[in-house]
Amino acid sequence: MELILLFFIFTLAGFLGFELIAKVPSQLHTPLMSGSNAISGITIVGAIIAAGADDGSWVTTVLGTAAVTLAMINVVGGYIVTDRMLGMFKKKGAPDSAPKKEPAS
Amino acid sequence: MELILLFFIFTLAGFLGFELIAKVPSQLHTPLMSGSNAISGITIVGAIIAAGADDGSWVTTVLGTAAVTLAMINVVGGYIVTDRMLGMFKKKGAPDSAPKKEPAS
Amino acid sequence: MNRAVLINSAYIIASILFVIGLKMLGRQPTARRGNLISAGGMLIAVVATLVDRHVVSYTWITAGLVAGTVIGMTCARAVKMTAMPEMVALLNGFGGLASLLVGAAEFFRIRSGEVLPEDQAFTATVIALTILIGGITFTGSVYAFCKLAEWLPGKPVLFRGQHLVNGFLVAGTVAAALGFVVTHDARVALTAFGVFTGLGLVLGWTLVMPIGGGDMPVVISMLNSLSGVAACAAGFVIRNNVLVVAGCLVGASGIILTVIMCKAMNRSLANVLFSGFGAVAPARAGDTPAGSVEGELKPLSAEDAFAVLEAARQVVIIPGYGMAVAQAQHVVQELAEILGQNGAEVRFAIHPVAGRMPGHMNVLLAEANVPYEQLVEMDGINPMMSIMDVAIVVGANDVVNPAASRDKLSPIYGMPIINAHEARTVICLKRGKGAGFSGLENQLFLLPNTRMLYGDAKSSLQAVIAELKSLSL
Amino acid sequence: MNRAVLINSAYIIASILFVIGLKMLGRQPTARRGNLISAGGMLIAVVATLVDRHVVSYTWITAGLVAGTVIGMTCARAVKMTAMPEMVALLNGFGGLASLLVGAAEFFRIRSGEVLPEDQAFTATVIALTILIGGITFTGSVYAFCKLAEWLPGKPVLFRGQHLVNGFLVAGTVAAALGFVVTHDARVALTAFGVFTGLGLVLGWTLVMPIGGGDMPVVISMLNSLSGVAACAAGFVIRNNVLVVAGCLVGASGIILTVIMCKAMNRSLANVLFSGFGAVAPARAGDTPAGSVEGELKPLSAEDAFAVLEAARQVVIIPGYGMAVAQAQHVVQELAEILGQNGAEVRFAIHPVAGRMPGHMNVLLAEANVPYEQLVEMDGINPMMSIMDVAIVVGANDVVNPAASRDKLSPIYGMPIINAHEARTVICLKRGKGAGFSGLENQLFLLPNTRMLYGDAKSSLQAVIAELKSLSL
Ligand SMILES: NC(=O)c1ccc[n+]([C@@H]2O[C@H](COP(=O)([O-])OP(=O)(O)OC[C@H]3O[C@@H](n4cnc5c(N)ncnc54)[C@H](OP(=O)(O)O)[C@@H]3O)[C@@H](O)[C@H]2O)c1
Ligand SMILES: NC(=O)c1ccc[n+]([C@@H]2O[C@H](COP(=O)([O-])OP(=O)(O)OC[C@H]3O[C@@H](n4cnc5c(N)ncnc54)[C@H](OP(=O)(O)O)[C@@H]3O)[C@@H](O)[C@H]2O)c1
Repeated sequence: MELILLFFIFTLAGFLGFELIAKVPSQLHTPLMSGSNAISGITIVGAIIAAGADDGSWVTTVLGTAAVTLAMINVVGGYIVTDRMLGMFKKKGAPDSAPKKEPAS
Repeated sequence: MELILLFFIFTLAGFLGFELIAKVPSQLHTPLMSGSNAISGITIVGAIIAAGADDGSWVTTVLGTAAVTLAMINVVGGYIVTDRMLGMFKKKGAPDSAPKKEPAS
Repeated sequence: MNRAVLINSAYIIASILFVIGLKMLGRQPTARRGNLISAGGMLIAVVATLVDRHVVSYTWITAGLVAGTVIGMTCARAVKMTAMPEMVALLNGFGGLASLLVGAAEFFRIRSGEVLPEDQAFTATVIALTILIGGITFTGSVYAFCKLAEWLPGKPVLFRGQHLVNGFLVAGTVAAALGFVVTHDARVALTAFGVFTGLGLVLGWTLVMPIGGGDMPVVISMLNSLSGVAACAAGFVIRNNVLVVAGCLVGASGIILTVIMCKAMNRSLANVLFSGFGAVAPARAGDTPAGSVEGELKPLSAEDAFAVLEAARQVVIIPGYGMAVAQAQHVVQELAEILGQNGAEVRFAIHPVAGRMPGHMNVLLAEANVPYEQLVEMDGINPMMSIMDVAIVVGANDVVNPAASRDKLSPIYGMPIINAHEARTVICLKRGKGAGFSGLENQLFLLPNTRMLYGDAKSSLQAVIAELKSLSL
Repeated sequence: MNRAVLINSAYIIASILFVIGLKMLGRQPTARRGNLISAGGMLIAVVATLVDRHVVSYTWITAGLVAGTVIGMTCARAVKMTAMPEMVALLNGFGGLASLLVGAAEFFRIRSGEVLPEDQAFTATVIALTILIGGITFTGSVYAFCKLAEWLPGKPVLFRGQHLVNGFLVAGTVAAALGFVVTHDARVALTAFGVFTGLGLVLGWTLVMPIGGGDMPVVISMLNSLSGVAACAAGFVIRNNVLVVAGCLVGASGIILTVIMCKAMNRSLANVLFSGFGAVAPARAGDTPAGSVEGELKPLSAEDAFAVLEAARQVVIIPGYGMAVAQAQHVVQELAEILGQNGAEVRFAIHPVAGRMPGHMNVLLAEANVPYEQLVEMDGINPMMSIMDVAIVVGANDVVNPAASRDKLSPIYGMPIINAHEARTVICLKRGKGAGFSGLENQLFLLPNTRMLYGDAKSSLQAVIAELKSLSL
């Protein structure tokens, strides 16, 4: 039963993913890619469970620890890189709708 | 655990519902309302289970049977009404994008 | 186990079909197919449930299914196109009642059985929610049906202390539901169950009472969303995933649709539900408040109307609620055809909230076989309005009221309108001095270039057509 | 049970934050906040996992978390803005490898443990999928990284029978994975496991080989989607809902994003992945095929350019990949400022696929402090192009190639372009006769009103600026 519900969740999340990304302006493609890449670092959850498993052997601990490290690099690096990119856009004057602060020189 | 996954499903379906309905042209509001009303007749599933339950009493059977009848009216009526409404729009010439068949008199 | 997997796979497929169907319903070219797809999902869900291992006796189920199908089909086929909104309300009410009954059946099943469910408090909570929401949906929808079908007066029913009474009702319901959840005594539970079921049913009625007939489409959309929530709650009661998914989909999309509909009228949902909008209309329409309109009403006879129309090259017809009241759609279509044969270009300008339900005018004109190409949306017609020789306003009022764009104090200020006043000549068809849905005076009728053609829209138009025909013969 | 409820509630909240974050990331004004919200979701998920009852030893976890944080932070802070795409590729590769390791760890845990999982075949299948997809993501991303960082040549690597080799690799991988799923022999399982892990890693490499460096952003987006799928598969391995949701969200949205990116270049995904686009470029660029362009290249000196610019009132600067190569963004900004002081109105026209990643030009110009208001999108600038006195094309080629809109045989036919050729005078900066990414000749350079300013964009512009400065002093 649990498995079936997981499949249910899978299906709904898939549709949701499709619906969420529509009409994204092109200059946001790269940040969006990078931001969703950071989300895919969610595998860190699996890595932690593998590394700390109560019934694991040294093999699983080694593999798990490596996975934790790599996933953490992905997560931390991904979010920071995305934030830096988006910061670039924001810094000069505000975007479209927001009031423009910098004089157009 | 099962319950938690149901909540998960609930959350995702909610978001999906929000995302799906956006920018609907006004003349479709009524058919959309009627069509989603037909979907809410899904309670027929619960009604069937209640009416046919193996551990039910005569009370549950009566209540269940009434529920099956009412839900079925909702489902059948809802889909047919929606179809009739949408048929109205289609009958004369095709909509916006599709080729127009009727001469504009 | 194997059968459970099969059933649940079917449920997943049904859910996918609902999602796709709902998405397709939102776009004109795919809408009809979307409805069929969602119906297919429903069929799959029903069939899958029938093979459920817990379902043992089929006699009653079959009886219910057959009865429901026959009744549903008969009603849906017989109902007139113009009575669609009340039909949807009624069907929605049935759905809510069905959810209520499912909740009640589960309550009695648990009561009579030996085994208590795992999470007793949780199950009690969702049962209470199912019954409450189902009950409110049921009586609320029935009330809306009665108003729309004119079995009850459409005007908001307001009385002193109404909010107080509703407040007490809500408090009582919540208290009974809480008691139901926490008690361990079977007798107390039964009493509480009875109390909140009853109060919930009453609540549905009293909450819809102060809302005017014209706002019923919004109310129905709201109740539709609620019936989804009720189904969803029922899903938690019997731990059924497809109920949760489909119910929640309807609940969420219904809310969004309701908000969209309110926006088209430039009102908030709270304003629609609680303001008693339209109750004071007759009083306001009669007297002459500050910022009132000036000018005089210039009546027009059918012969004069004929003269004006005979010479017109560009004609726009703006239908409103009055056309629905007079059932004048067929005459309007005839007029358009004759004018077309006479060399004029005729368009129909459709305001998104003309009439009393979204798409009301579209449905009526479609019924009268007006070609789709002649229908122009508000945003399409407004830029062309100044080149129109004649605008014929057939029982529309609020949707052509210039106050909406000019007068900041007007309650409909901000609602986009069809700029009929920009046409060279405006002919307004109405029966008398009746106000529109919002109860406001309309300056359009007093403008120098406006002429009033009094009388029931249908008979007035028939007179004009008779004149036109006598000419062409 | 209580702890499980807590953890799973946290997972639900994390999923909600991911959904909201992803939604907000798609709109400019909310993008940055969206990223923070999604990071908050990740934090919640990680903390919730740490209190999981199955997690007993924290030493190694802490070590991993700290190491990962330090490395991730250092790299992300240190990397230059222009090296972002390769950084994303590398991070994505790490994510894929992490999923692979999670799958492997679970495999060894089951192997060493007594209890077999309920659905053995299912578990084996998802383990195989996790490892395969994770492996392909890893090596594919690393290869993309190497190409973008120019550790490997950017040109597509094509050889005879490449498709055959890939076919064999795929067949071998599938066979090994199938064996792994059906076998009951622990030794066979181990061998199969080793084989498909290895082959999966090789596959990632060979599949990306035939794709040119310029298409790497699309490939990275594709691999990003795959890393989501890998995480999702890992979620099925360990039956974890937040992994399934977040992974699937990334998988689905990644695919959509990839398709959107392909569309902006007017190519299909299959064309990007399998065509070896750009491999034949140098050959084609040199010779003169049928339908070739006619006219002559008219070189221009820096002094002449100065004269033209000095008199211009309306100037548009069209940056392209060449500006990134020359790192000329700062000089370009300086030029714009000087021209502005000289009384000209200067705009930057940004084509959606100028450069080698979406938003490439935006990022570079932002780095050089070009005010946001001066950036105009393609659709905004094209209608104004005919009033432009001068269009300065800084290392752009394909995105200003009129063949895209005129020549039906051109491989980039249908790609919308910036209509630089409509400006009164066009000054093109490039080093020589090099072709653009698509390898096509560009008729723009041969038009009567076009002048070529040869040389590295940065030094050419510095020369022009020196001239302008000498005047204003
Ligand atoms: N469409 C929706 O979804 C929806 C939903 C809720 C509320 N509303 C509201 O409803 C209003 C719709 O505006 P509307 O312009 O269509 O209608 P309206 O403002 O309600 O005006 C209808 C007009 O028709 C006239 N009329 C009634 N019966 C007639 C007959 N038999 N022959 C000729 N004239 C007749 C009335 O004047 P006499 O009495 O003098 O004849 C009245 O002035 C808007 O305020 C809108 O916000 C719409
Ligand atoms: N943005 C994306 O996401 C993306 C992704 C994948 C592919 N693409 C593709 O990339 C292309 C982008 O077009 P584009 O117009 O920006 O660039 P392009 O077509 O690649 O042309 C670049 C031009 O810059 C010149 N150049 C190179 N280095 C230079 C330097 N140091 N100084 C001066 N000029 C230099 C080159 O000519 P010389 O060699 O003669 O100097 C070349 O003509 C499109 O075809 C697009 O489809 C874009």
